[in-house]
Amino acid sequence: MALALFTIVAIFTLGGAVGVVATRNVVHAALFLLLSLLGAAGAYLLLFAEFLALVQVLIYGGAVTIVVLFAVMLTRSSEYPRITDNKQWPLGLITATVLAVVLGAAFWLAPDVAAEPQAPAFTELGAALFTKWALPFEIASLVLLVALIGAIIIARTQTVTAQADTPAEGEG
Amino acid sequence: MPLAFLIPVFSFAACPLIILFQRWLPLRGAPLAILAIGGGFVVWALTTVSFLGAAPENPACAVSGITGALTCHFSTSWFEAGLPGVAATVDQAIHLDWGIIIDPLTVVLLGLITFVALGVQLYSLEYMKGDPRFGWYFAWQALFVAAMLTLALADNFLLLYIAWELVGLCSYLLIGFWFENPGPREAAKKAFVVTRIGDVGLLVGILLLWVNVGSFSMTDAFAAAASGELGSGVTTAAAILLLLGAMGKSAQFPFHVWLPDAMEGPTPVSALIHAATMVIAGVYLVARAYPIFAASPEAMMIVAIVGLITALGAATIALVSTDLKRILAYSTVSHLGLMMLSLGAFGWTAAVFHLMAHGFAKALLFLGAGSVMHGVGAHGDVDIRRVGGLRRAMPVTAVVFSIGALSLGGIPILSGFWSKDEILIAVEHNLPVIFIVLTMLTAFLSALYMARAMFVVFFGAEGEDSHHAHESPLLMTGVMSVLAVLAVGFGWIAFNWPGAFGGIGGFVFYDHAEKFHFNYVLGALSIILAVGAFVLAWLVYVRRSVSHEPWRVRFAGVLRVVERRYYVDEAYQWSIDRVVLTVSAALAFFDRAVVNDVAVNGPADVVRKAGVALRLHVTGHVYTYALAVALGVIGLAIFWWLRSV
Amino acid sequence: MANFDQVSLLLLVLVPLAGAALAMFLPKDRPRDAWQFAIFVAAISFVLSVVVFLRYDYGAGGVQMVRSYDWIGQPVNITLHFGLNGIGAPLVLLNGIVLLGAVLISQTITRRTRDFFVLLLALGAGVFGVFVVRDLFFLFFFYELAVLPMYLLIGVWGSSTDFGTFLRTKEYGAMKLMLMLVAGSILIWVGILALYVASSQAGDPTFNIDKLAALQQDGAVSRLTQMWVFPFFALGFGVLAGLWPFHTWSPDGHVAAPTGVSMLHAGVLMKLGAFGIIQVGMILTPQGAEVWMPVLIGLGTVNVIYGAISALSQNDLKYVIGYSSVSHMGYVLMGIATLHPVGLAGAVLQMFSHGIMTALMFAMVGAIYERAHIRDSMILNGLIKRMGTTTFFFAIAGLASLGLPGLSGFIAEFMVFTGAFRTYLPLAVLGVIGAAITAVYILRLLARSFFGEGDPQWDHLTDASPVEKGVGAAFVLILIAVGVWPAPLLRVINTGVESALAVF
Amino acid sequence: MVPLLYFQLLGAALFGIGFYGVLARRSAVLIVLSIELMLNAVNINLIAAASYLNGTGRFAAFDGQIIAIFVITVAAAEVGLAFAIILRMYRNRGTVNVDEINLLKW
Repeated sequence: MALALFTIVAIFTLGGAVGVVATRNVVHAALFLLLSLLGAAGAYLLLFAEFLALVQVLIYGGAVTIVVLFAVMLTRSSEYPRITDNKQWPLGLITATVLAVVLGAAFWLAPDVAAEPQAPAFTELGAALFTKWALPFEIASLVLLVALIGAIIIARTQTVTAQADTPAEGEG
Repeated sequence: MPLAFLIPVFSFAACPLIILFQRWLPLRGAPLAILAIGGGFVVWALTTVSFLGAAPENPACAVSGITGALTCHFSTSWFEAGLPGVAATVDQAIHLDWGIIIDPLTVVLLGLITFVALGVQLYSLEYMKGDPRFGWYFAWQALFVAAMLTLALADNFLLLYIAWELVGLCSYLLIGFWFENPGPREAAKKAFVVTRIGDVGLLVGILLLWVNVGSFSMTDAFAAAASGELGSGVTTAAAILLLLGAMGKSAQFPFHVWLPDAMEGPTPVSALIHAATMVIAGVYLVARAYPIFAASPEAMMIVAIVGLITALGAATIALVSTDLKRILAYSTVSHLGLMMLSLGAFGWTAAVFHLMAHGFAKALLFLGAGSVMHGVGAHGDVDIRRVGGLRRAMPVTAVVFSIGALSLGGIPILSGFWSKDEILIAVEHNLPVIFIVLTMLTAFLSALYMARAMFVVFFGAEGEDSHHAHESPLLMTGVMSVLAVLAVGFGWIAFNWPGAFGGIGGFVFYDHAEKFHFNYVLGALSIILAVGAFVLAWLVYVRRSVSHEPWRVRFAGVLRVVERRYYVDEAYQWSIDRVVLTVSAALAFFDRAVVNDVAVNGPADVVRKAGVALRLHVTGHVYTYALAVALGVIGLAIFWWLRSV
Repeated sequence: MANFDQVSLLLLVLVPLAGAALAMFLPKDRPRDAWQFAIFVAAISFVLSVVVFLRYDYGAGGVQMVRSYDWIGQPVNITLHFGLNGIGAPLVLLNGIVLLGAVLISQTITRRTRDFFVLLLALGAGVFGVFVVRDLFFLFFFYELAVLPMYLLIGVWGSSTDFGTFLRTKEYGAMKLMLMLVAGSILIWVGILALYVASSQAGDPTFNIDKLAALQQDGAVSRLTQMWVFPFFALGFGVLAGLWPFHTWSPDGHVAAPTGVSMLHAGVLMKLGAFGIIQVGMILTPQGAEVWMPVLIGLGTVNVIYGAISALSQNDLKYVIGYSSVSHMGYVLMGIATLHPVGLAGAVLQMFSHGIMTALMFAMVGAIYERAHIRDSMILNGLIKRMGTTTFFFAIAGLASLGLPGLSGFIAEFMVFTGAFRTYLPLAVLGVIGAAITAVYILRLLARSFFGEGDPQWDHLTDASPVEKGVGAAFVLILIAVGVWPAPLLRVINTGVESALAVF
Repeated sequence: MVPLLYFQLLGAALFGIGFYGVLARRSAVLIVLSIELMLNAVNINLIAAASYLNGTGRFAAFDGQIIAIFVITVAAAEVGLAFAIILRMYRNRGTVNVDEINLLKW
């Protein structure tokens, strides 16, 4: 029974991934990404990591996909429909498969674990988050803050200091 | 006696003084030079007196077993090189010192040099008057005389070599004295280079002797050579190498090309250097190092052959050349050949005697030529065809020149006859018959060209240039007449005069005193040849009754070859232009193109090209970098995996 | 005076170095002051070098005025160890003289004068250092200090000449000189490390020359190591000494360098290489030296003949002197390679005398170039009319270089031939022939450019300035003095030779 | 009963596909999406390993999940910044196509 569920989840995840990578249309790619992320959430459920699945769906499913769609709209340029792969794709395919095979081999050759998946009590997770992992937690918040400000500054439309930003003609 | 080293020192001191204080010295320093050489002459006279008189008691003097002559030896240490505080052995160190040797040969030679140099310098006062570099002329004259005297006095080969080179330098400076025009410049360079080639042989010879004998001193070398300790191979090699040096300086056959060109220099220079003193350095070297030559018969034969070839060849060229100074130059070469021949024929006394006689006579002839030039006003060279019948315009010069010519021609009772006669005796006595025949021919030819020169210039028909000729001033004619007296009277010292003095043979000899004896057959024969030559020349050039046209036509080919000086000059020039310059140009190109561009710039270019090739991987596309990252990761993964397994 | 001996060698290196450092603070816009300050420093170091030379007691010989300052402690133990031996003393004197001469001659440097003198004094300090230091690490340190400023000196103040068929810019000259010398120094560094490793295997790792020599003596350094270490030293130092295949940097460097720099370069820097071969190659790896010496003397003879013949057909005055330096360094290499006391003494004397005569020649050519702005001997003609004194000094230097007796060149060359004759007779004969060829190209040069009939276009030339005349006269006096009375110099060299050859 | 290996292989496959996306896609937007895939692959592996190895004490389950949370945080920040850069790139160069952005070309 669990194996069946696993295969469904695997199909969803990998199918979504292949979709992202293979579609001609950017919007389809974004939607395929959503599909793949939900597949991953399913996998978390199989591993009894319900909170993670929820977080996954909430953040990835919601926020990240929306941002992607925004980006697609803002950078809508004429050649979207004709997106093709760059001329290096055969080499990329080979390298990616070799990489995957190497990773798989590593896992394959690692000593097998016979244990069953167990779910930790949710309370332990909460406690650990604020005791053992308190410092990384604070740093994570800092990362988010920096990313926030950075994104704003970089993507700001040139209203106030238009001259300063564009590179002066001389410097070329 | 020990003060003999002062003779060269006076002139050595005079030279820098003149160079530095030219402007403030009277007559720009000329009297200083003359004073120095005069002092040298006085000291020479004193040395001779004390040498003849109280020499045997002097501790420094002893009768040398090899040369059989009384030799006095004085030396002071100069410097040591190699391991300090060690005796001078071939493997440890060399000890060099300044030493002088006084024996009959030196005394006689010093006399000749100081006397002729004094005469020439007095003569030059008049001849060089008004020359812009008057002071420099006397500076170089003083340096030359000093170097020549040191050469005559040197007791070790190294000091001899040093003086040898300095003499070469002075001849370079004096030949090229008027360096503005190209003629003297090229002649000076040619003289220095050709003698320098000879000096290579000399230096190698000296070093060869040092390697085998262990020291540079001549006495040790002679002892080793005479006692056979040196081994015949080394002795012959050393003798031939020394001969090579002598041939360079005394203008023997392959190296004679520079002497005729040396006439570009002022005439008093030619008189002093290229007649009386410098050119005899080679003969002096062979005479001084005679024990080495005597120890190897092959070397003696080579010396004789070289001497004969030079004498005969130069005599023929002298006969056909038209410029007065060139004739005298070739005659000098020819007479030097005779001296070498006599040395090769064990005629040591004869060679030294002829050296003296020729020195005085040739100096006289050159000064005569100078006075002709001075009188006619042709500063360059004097073409004898254009200058004829000068006896009326320049009576004293004519008389004096003729005496010189007659003496060298071998007319009896003059000094030339006696010394040439001695040589004939030596050659006839010790060398195969072919030598004596060719020597007789040379004697005849030398009489002929001397007569030709004399008659054409002074007694023949008037030439174009001889109209406004005028007699030279008293100073010049005075010096010439003194030399003329010597040219006449000098020969008589050969006889065994009553009293202790046993003729030249008794004083200057090699390992046994030779009493003078007159070989009547040879004497008569040489008189006939000489007088015949003069009569023939008189008929051809003065009376014009016998013409040499038919001979000139029949032997046209031979004549052209002789006129072109056997193409020796052209051969040298060709070898220089074709061989030496092309080789050096090729080498310079090789150096720049191969060693520099290929071997040195080559690696630099390879590095640069590699840099250009490696640069291409920066394509600017993000994905190529991602690919590179991926390959790196895969590589590392595999590498660690292999290490861990 | 005893404590002066202690500190004299340190002072010898410190004075020019401190002078270079202080010169940086001079005002930039007053070249005269920079020049005068440099003269002041050079004069002090000259006096010091003379005092050191005189204080060297040739009776006792060996290494004197020893003083060492510890630098890095136990595991590496590098000490700044000063000591002067018989071979170093005359070269210290040579450097004092040539440095003072070069600074005086550089009166005509107007652009960035201050920086020029900073580099020149640093170079002088480096050369002093190499001659007096007894520690391999610091020998290499001062060697680099002597070589690196050359790049800037030639690159900035040099002169480019277009020879029609090929172009020699100053950058090319500087770059080539620098790269080849640094490549050479890498070889030396490999050698030094090999010795260091050998000494550490033998118990006490050290860079000190005396300790290494002692170690070598009691067999600690195996014959095989010495066999392969010596070529590294010979080639590494040989590049700087102008050894045949690696000589091309020297003529090109000369052509591009300004006068003062090429005086120091040919006068002293090339001697560094030869000194290195003796000090490091022969003393520390004697068995290796014995095996490789035939190769070195062969190359030395090639140097002599090759330099002389290619100088014959050079047109540019500086190229002729450059190739003649290569030829004369050939004599030095031959002298060293004979391993014969007289030959080696001849080599050291040749280093001294060639240093003086080349410096004099470059000074005079510099004077000519300063006025005529051309060095092509085919075009220059009749210089004696306008530049009498310069011609006189150049002629004396030329005659010294062709080995005229009475000048120092002859004594040195003669001793080298004597030594070479004892060991390798045919090569010595080739050397003598090389001397004859030298006479040819020197006289051709004198006849063509100096004694010609005088071309109207050179009538504007003025004779050498009083400073140049002074330096010229001093150098000529030295050449004549050493030529006539070499004993004072040779006494010191003989002790150096004795200690150098004691090992064989 | 699904062994841990399957999840790990799933993660590896997802990572490979994501990586291919980065190498092969021309549009910068899609490259960012592919990076998201790779990050998810990492998460799957993390959580799978954590839950399977929970008892062995070395790697408690919640540790894995907390790290996963941090990965997600970073991913979110990264997406934000990535698209800001892409926006700026679009404004300057008028295209998002990675092929045409090669100012750093040799």
